[in-house]
Amino acid sequence: MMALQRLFNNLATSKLNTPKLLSNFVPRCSYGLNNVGSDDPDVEIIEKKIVEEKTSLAMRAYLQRATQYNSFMQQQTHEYNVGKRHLANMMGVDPETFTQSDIDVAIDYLFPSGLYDPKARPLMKPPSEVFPSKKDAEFDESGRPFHVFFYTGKPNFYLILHNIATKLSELNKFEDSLRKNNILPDPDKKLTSLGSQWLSKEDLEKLTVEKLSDHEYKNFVIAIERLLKHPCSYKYGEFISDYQKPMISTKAIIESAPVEYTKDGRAFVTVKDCPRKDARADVTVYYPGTGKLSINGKGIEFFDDIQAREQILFPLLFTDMVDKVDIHATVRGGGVSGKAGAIRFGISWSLRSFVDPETVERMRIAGLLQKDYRRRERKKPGQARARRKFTWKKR
Amino acid sequence: MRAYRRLCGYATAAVKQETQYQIPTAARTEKKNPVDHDSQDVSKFYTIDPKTVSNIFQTGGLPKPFTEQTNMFAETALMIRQPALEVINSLKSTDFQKPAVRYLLYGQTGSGKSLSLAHILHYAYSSKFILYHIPYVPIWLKYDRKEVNWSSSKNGMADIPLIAAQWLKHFVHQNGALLNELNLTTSQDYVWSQRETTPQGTTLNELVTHGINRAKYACDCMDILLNELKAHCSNNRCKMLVAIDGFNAFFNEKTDLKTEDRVKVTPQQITMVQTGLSAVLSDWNNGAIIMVTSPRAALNTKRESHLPIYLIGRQGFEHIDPFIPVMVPELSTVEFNNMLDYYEEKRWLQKPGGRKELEFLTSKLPADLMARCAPL
Amino acid sequence: MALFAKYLRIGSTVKHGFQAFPQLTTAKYSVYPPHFAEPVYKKQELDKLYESGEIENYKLIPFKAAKSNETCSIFHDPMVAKFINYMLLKGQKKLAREVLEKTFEKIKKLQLEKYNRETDPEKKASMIIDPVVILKKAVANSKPLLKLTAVKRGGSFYQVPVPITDKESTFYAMRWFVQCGREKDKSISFADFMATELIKASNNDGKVVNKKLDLHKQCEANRAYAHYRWS
Amino acid sequence: MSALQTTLRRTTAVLMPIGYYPARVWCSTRAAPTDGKFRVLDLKKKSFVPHAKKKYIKTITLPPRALSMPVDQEWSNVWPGPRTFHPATVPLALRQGYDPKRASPGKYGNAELMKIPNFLHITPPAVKKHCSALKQFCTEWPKGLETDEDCDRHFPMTTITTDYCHSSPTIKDPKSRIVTIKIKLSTLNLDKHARDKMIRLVGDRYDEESDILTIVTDRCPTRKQNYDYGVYVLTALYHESNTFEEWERQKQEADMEHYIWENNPSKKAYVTLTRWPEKVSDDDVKSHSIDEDTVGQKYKEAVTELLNNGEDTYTLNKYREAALAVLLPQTIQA
Repeated sequence: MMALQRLFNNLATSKLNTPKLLSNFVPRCSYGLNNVGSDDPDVEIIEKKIVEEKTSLAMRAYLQRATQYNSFMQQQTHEYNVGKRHLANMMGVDPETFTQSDIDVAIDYLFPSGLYDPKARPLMKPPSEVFPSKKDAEFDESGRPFHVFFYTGKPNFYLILHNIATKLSELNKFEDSLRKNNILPDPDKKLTSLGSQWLSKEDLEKLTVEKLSDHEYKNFVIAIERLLKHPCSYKYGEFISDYQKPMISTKAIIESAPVEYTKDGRAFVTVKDCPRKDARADVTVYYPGTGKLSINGKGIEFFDDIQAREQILFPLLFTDMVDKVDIHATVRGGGVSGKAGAIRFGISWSLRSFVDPETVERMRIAGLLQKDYRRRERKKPGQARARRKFTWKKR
Repeated sequence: MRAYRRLCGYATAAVKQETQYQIPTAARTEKKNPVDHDSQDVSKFYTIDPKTVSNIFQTGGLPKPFTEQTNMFAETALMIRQPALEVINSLKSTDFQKPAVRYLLYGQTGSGKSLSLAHILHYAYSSKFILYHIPYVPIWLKYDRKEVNWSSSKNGMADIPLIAAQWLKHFVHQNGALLNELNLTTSQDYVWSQRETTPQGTTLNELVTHGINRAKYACDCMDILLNELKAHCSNNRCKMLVAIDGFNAFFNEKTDLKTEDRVKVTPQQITMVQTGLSAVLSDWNNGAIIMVTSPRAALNTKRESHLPIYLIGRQGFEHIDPFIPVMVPELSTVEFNNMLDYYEEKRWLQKPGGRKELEFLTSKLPADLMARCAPL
Repeated sequence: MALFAKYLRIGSTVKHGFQAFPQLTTAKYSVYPPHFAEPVYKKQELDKLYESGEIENYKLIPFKAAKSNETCSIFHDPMVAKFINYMLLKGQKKLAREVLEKTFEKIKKLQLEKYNRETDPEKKASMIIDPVVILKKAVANSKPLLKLTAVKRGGSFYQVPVPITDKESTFYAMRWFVQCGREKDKSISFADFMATELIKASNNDGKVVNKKLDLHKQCEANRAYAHYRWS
Repeated sequence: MSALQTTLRRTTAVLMPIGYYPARVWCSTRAAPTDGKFRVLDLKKKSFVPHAKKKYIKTITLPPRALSMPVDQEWSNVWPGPRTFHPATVPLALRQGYDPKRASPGKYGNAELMKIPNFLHITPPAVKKHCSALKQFCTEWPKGLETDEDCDRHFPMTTITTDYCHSSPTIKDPKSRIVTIKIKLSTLNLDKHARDKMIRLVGDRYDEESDILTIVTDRCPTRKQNYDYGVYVLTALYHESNTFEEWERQKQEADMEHYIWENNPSKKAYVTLTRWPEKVSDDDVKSHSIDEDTVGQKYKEAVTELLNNGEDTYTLNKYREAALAVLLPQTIQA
């Protein structure tokens, strides 16, 4: 936006825009096209003139596109606002206090879709959320790019890499200067990547508004990881954290399920539809108990397979609750190990309510509280099985 | 050496543990004769001396895995359990003038019914009962390239002569000495064919020997033997214990057997089964009848429950009513611990400390426990 | 031989050590995102982590679910589980496990017979009956120190002795056991054959140990090619 | 190429069967083009003559009705009844569908929006309007039917039918013809025989636990017919179960709904046992009474319960106690 404003100012005063290419200044791109079709008539006239006189072909095409896009967005916004008033009227509510969340509720009521994916259901959203943003102009009216890295094709991405590299060399210098004075970089301040992960490829693409290849993304990760591992990396902690996001929170795992009580005062937790492969299990754990187990009305003999029995035992043994709880499970679908795995997950998931937080953490590390999403791999066409290829001989 | 230790750190750890860990010894009782066993001996082991074992069980009666285990441990040790003791106690106090009392042992697969029966058999053997013992009925009815013929004496019935002869051998092995001692004889003439007859007054041993030698008549011989024994018992000349393991197989819907003309045979059509069924009728006294029902003896499709009437059906119930059902439960905690003590004493269980796990995995069924401990 | 192996290892860049943090690139088809770590399902190992304070590193990392053949039972051993997996044919894990358990039973029977025959109390005490220990010992005894790889030099392939990682050598040893079991005479059962073979190997004898020695001999014979690893 | 050669060639060409030799040869004569253009021999007359382009007349359509709607209109007048979604009539900026690269499709030409049901005709103001219009026809709730129990007592039969809500303006779903009739069997006041016969007649339509008989009729095309048929079936069942047919006398032991100890071998076994060692005949068994025999009474009760209620730990234990008292009275005393 800044860049464009500047462009218009320059155009108005008929001066050539000379970006400070020599310095490290590169405008960090702002996303979305704004204010290209200005409302001010004077500006428009001058603009048109100069556009015709001096601007390059690319710039003219760009301006045309931008005006088109803006008017389109304006129209869409207008439609949305009118639609919102209509909807408020339909639902018999005051349109002034009608918010987006009210719209969502109303649409859900008027168009009850049974589609599984919420994304596929009908919606009414402001156009800014619906239409993807577009990149601003990257060059001036004479066709000269603003960005130093314009000719790399992916200026924003390479800017990031460039910044990482400069920071790294600065850190090296800094470290040298420290060592000259016989000071060692503070090991306590050292940054770690614990609890956070790098932005995913999609996130990075969104940030740069550029399409990246896998290879480029890998380069980015290698570069930023090298910066992180530098002993003095704490100097640029903020810069690094711009490209990090927190890891999947373990909070949901550690928070225990709500406890209910039977008539005789025993606590119990029910977990429904515990998944593993094709099996689904409903598990109820009663506490305190005496180690009774019932699976579909049978005891442990429900499973002939010793491995399946061991799986049922695993969480109980791990938490030392073998004879302290009663378990009631119903399981359907799947095979033997699937059934056992589903029950195992149900037991461990409900045991969280009856053990101390440290044990819950231990269970998490032991992999008891993670759903096992692995499924049978499909057979592929042109192959004998999932991975196996047909026998092939060259001659 | 150090390198080796590092390579199998587990081994040294185990060895170290063993030196610290005191290997327990199982609780045993010195009373070798089951007549002396009382409620104080429950959950303790007692050893049967090898000679008695070979006299009673050499030709059947002990489950195969158990026999293998006894061979390895070089002793036959049985745990004294409540159900067997209960039957033995009531046998001791039975009024033998009344008709023979029927007991039915039932319980889950692997809960120790056959070994309880073995204990009772040992008692009966040492109190000089004649044992009319069928080791395991399904063996008779399983397809095993057996010769099945139509019976010559009973119309529409089928004989399995070789199996019957085998059983007669088993009978002689168990009771030969006792029969000689009692000197029981036949009460009437039996005409097998034009040339072969057994005159009145022949000893039962001779009768059985004839059945063994002439396998064709073995099935009839079984029947006659039973009738003779029933009569002798009723006349107070001897005592008899009928013991049938896998009793519910008599009431199965079908067998795997076919006669030579490829006709399928139901259990009710087999003479030996009829003899077995008539053995459990209490139309005689001076004895007792013990039956064992087991889900494993039933057909594959009918093993949902271990309860007796489900297994023998209404017909079976009416055949043996009234009877005393005796439940053989899983091991109690004391029994379970003693059993594991025994295994550890015999070095069969190498890793101590997993008792809770074993209890959960096997639900304290002794046969399951035996199988689970085998690779540990 | 060990010296030779050491010599070869100088040039090797094989790194050992526990990787505490998840790798950047995971297995190609894994359903878990790359930052998921392998679970620590043994209680003793977890206790060790707590003692050393290493556990702090694990607090924020998500963990994969424990597999269906992993438990914290004292009877469970990762090496035995691995051996079962190597024995596996067509995914019949139940059968493979049964066969190995039968093998263990047989080992115990054989060792117990010896144990009962032994009269010297000292020897009796030092006798190993635990089949898992025997398996470990047998595998340790049959682990090769070197392996041969084909390297193309001047148009022809040379069998070049190369140092071997611990994991790989364990795999070699276990694979040899399974191979021997499959090549055996049909009249003996797999379990019986395996039992005798494992006991023999634990005493540094038997087919598998011979296989190892054969490999060593070949490496020794081809030591002239060793430099092909670098040049 | 000399003239001789050309002639030679021509003759050979003539001699060749037509269609075998390339047609090009015939053009290689020395005949010169007349108008300076190179004349091409067009044997198959396939040269393309472009047709005159069809002129499409753009039909003039009115702009969507939604554009001219005032925002404070009465919506229920615009959309009075159930109707498939129409983009020009609904003044909302609706979208449906998902595309990771582009914006989701709008309402025009979007078949997905037409597939899903809509409730545009029953917006909250519309519902209010309907209710106020219907209010004048409502009557008071009848007295004496305040609780569910009262309702059940006065109206023991429940009829269940289902109406289906569609996006289409019809309620003619094939499933709406199905009629379910539920009634508690106890409300029919049947005697012992009739009740047994009824249960045998209806089979699995009777639920023992809740004592409810359920009749589902779906064989007729309309709901009315199905309802009539259901009521007819219920009536027929009632009368049929109240009649006693001659063949019902032939009922045997296996047909009995309950186990009756006196008619069964269990009694014979018991009598034989008590009178041991004398032999008993069938008449003896019949005439034997156990009225004063507490052991026998208990035994009878246990056997009946065991066979009627099915075996479980409780009934088996009871039977065991009774059997012990019969077979081993001395141990019980001990």
